[in-house]
Amino acid sequence: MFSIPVFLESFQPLMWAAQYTLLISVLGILLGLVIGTLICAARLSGSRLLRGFGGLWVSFLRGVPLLVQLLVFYYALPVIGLDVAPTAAAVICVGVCASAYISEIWRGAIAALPRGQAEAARAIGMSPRDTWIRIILPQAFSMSLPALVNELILLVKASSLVSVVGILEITRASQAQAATTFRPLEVYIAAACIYLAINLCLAALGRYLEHRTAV
Amino acid sequence: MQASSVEISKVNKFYGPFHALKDVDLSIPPGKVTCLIGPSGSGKSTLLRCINFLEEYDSGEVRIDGKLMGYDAPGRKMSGKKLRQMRRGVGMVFQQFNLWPHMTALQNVAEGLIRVRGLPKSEAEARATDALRKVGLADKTGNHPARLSGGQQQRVAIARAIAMEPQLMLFDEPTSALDPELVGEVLNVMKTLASEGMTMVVVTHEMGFAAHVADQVAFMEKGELVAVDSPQGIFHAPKDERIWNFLRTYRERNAF
Amino acid sequence: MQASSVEISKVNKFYGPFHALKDVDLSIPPGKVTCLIGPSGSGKSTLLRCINFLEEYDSGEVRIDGKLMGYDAPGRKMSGKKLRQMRRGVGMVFQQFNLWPHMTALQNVAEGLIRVRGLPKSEAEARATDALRKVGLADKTGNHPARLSGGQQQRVAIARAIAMEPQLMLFDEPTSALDPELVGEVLNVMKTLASEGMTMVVVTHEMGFAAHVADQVAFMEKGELVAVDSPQGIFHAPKDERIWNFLRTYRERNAF
Amino acid sequence: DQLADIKAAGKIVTATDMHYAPFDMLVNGTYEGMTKDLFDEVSKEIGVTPVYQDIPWTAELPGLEVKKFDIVIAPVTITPERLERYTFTLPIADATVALVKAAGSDLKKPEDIKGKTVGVQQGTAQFKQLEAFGEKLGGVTIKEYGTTDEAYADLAAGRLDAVAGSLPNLTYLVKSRPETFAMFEPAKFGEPKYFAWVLRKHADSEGFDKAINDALLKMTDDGRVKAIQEKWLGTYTELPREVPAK
Amino acid sequence: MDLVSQYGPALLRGFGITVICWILGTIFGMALGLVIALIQRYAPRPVRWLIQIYIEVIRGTPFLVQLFVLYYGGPLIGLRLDALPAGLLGLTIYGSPYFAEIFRSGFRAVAHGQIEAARAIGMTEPTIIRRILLPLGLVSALPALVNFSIILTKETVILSIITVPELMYQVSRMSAETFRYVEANLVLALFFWALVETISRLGRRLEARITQHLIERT
Ligand SMILES: Nc1ncnc2c1ncn2[C@@H]1O[C@H](COP(=O)(O)OP(=O)(O)OP(=O)(O)O)[C@@H](O)[C@H]1O
Ligand SMILES: Nc1ncnc2c1ncn2[C@@H]1O[C@H](COP(=O)(O)OP(=O)(O)OP(=O)(O)O)[C@@H](O)[C@H]1O
Ligand SMILES: [Mg+2]
Ligand SMILES: [Mg+2]
Repeated sequence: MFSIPVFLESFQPLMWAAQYTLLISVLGILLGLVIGTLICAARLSGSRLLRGFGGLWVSFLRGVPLLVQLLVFYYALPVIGLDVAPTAAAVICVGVCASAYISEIWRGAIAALPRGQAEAARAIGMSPRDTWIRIILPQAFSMSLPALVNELILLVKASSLVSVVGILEITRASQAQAATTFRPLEVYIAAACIYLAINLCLAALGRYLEHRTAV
Repeated sequence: MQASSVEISKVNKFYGPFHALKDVDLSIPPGKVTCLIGPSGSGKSTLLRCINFLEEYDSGEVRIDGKLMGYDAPGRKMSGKKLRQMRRGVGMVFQQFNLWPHMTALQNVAEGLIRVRGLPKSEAEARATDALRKVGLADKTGNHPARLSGGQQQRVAIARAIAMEPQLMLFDEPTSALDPELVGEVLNVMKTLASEGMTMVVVTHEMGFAAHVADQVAFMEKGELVAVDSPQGIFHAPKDERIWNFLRTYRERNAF
Repeated sequence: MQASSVEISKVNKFYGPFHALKDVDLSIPPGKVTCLIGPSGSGKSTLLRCINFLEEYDSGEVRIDGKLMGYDAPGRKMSGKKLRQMRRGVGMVFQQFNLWPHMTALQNVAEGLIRVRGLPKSEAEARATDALRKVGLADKTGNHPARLSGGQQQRVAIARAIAMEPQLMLFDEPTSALDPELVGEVLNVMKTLASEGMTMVVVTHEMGFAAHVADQVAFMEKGELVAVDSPQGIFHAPKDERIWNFLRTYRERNAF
Repeated sequence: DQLADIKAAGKIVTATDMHYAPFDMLVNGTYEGMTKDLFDEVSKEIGVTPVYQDIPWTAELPGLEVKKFDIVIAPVTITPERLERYTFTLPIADATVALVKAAGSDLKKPEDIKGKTVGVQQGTAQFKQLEAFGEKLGGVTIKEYGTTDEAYADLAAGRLDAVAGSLPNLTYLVKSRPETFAMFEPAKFGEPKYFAWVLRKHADSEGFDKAINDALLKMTDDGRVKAIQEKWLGTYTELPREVPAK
Repeated sequence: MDLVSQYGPALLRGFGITVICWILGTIFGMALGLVIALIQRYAPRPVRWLIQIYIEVIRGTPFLVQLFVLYYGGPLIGLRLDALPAGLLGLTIYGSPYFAEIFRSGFRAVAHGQIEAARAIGMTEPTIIRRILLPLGLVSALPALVNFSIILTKETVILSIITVPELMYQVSRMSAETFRYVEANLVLALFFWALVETISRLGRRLEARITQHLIERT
């Protein structure tokens, strides 16, 4: 039967692991947004080379599971002499992987923007950088917020995979806890509660921004 | 401010198989107002958009102050940086306004001043407020475009362009959504700009406007530039029957 | 076709704190053309949109053929089904056209005939082609809106509305993007419709148009309906100084 | 040479999957268990300090091969196939397959699983033993799980009649949740199997391997192994003094 | 080579099951997601709140836990499902809030005027959804939909914890028996890459069709 005390006791060790989940997620989100934006810009740019690179980036990073990316990055790169600290490896892999998805979300939203929007900026001689930052992205951001929040929430959960490089985050901690108490149901539900708490914050932030940017 | 001149020669433009501009030749003198009239779909907007290279023309040349627009040499497009440099001297008011919906009226106008002209924010906003006041929108500076009426949106678009103080201004039906009173006011603003030495190209369906303000009027039809003449010439002694037909209905209707 | 009449009484509309319509009273007789003129931002579009309930008015009544529009009783909105039923008799041409960008000109016009009138596709397309021909667009039926000029888009919007053969038609500046020649043609189309017994409410800035076509002209300013009169009365013997000022500039400018 | 490097660095970098009670457990964020007690002593014998890392099982062997760690101290059952690829230390615990059932179940001895459904962890030595046992009995349905946790959960959920696993794990399980689970009588069946630690199979590692084995033997002789086993398993099983060949 | 003959058939079978789970999970999840997005758009406020709670709870918690609770916790309250139905049900439920939010995202990008034009001629809401809202909304939503479909392929590996014999299940079995972790991960990566590449191709084809009316952007 479901045991409430076990459920409640599970929180303490999990909370301790939650800080790593948070750390990796927040840094990963920031990195993913930045790289994702750049990749999207590359995919929509006039240069064939950049477009090709962007296409490959997305295709590769969406095609190969994050777990494999992590394993390769952390366990195979040392063979060629590139040794990275676990936290750095985790943030880089999570962020880079998210960038592929984020860039696609941007791309969709930008496709739906009326053409005149960028034209008006170009007509006054605004630089491509400013056009992106001031005109295109704010509108794409507002339109794609629900999908973007989706992606960020997925990223928080995907951060559980970084345990393969030895980082004790929530999922890992819950598995350990489940294996010592032999009560996985209680422990997993406790872990789910912590994820839910983090993700509710993200969702609330998304809702807030949706209201702020609604036109 | 040094007004620009524009030389358009043998410009052709195709949309797929559709021939939208046919060997267009037009010389736009500096500091003057040139009005572009003609039936719907005759290529007026397309020509205007070729001048600031929003539309790439397929052959021929557009020269602003002698400099070839858009190409370094025939067939080789110029770098983005050079293009931007040239566009800074050219303002445009779009037929569909193209206001930025996520910015207020004030921000729409100030944006270019800050990002392109590099003015500090406070000064840019002061200038923007000024431009909006000129078009009668002092009380709507804080509204987003979605909360403005059609005519108000059009005036923001006009303010956005004139605030940049370009040497050459392209207007695509700048008064289509304005009531007569405002048309008068906007006209005055434009007249002042012209007298200060701004070159203007105005696509318009308001013949009265063209007759009063233009230094020269160009008539287009089916992608061809049929005639360029003084307003006097076009409106009172049109050399081409097509112009005559075009004007007749207008004359009939607008008398009341 | 049975023309509709519209009774507007004491209609008020607020956008947040902004009072956009102030106690507007207006009676629109069946089978007649009523023109709505007035400065930009005076509430013309808002009033038009209240008639087909795209904008919910805050107080007062709009009755079409005696039936209250939008509400079952004051404060209680009618069901979607009833609202749709009433809107089927009302056509509208929007100031911003609002064409559907993923459909060709033909599909834009045929869509309503198929989905709302329930016509078979072939018949709907025949009728749509017909409507597009009437506005001079026979050769552009396959173009998507992005590949049409401003005036062509506006004509598609007009064709889309008239193809539905509503008893009441609301036009929001239907000729703003049209050249004089076309304005004449569209006018003729509208005259024919009027003579066939369609009630029309037309927001316009073309005074000549209003003078020639309207049976009655209403003048709005700052959300108020200042005067309703015959065109003769409004244009030649305006009772209010505001109307006089409004018209003066127009008269000056349009003579050439 | 690995041993020299370790001594120079003063530490042994280990990897283990810290959810394998009673060997490796994370209790409120701190590592404890039978492996830890044993390896603490081994390190002391070698004269260095151990560094414990929690690494999911999937990443342990790849990591060992690229020298991210010196040794995998997760208990791994010795099998002939695995011996071909890795070096195993001396056994550290009994890994003979055993059976557990739901507390209220009326099954008694291992042979009772005939015609029943039994869960087991995928790809383990215990799975092979169960498979062989099942064939001998005839008509045992075997369901494989990614980890033993899920098998236990399904036993509790009633989809399984029994779960096979290594004796120490099952003993600990029943000790922790006696109201839900119970051992078969006798619990063990099949051939004796042993848990050991894993090193790279390389000439470099031979000295290190020997140092560990020496330490283990010394600890067996002076009773430390017995004490640790009794602490965690409740009983003492004598272990082979040589690495078994299968 | 030995490995191929020994595990090849099982791996292929696993891959087949993965693909089937993905296809069904995506179709059902997308359909449920669309329904949710539409309810959110049209339903009265209390219903919207309930839907919002559903979205946040399902979206905010790991699939692993949901599946664990459904499969291993279900019997505690008398819900006893087999592995495959439980897996499909789990995938559908898990995917639905994500799909719903992506659709909502797409709807945000549809200009209000275009909906108004349809309302003004008395089009029914279902027709508006089908003819205006969806085609226009898909322009911006499609890449995100493809994104999430791809993410779902990877979530299918979690089905292995409830013993659905999909690819991950077979791979981990192979690696546990042989200790060939590198090869196992390679196989996993290859199969997934093939599946994902197929999905992206399909997505791009669809995108080209949906956006054909748009003129090239920026
Ligand atoms: N959503 C809104 N929020 C706030 N104010 C609004 C909103 N929509 C319109 N307004 C204001 O209401 C007033 C009336 O707008 P309306 O569009 O009816 O004007 P109009 O008479 O049609 O003008 P025009 O001739 O320029 O189209 C304007 O001053 C406008 O700024
Ligand atoms: N992207 C395009 N693809 C195909 N044809 C196009 C495209 N853009 C414009 N056209 C066609 O080119 C012609 C010229 O269009 P343009 O917009 O220049 O007309 P215009 O003179 O400005 O008309 P209006 O007064 O109606 O705005 C039109 O017949 C139009 O259908
Ligand atoms: Mg035009
Ligand atoms: Mg209006």
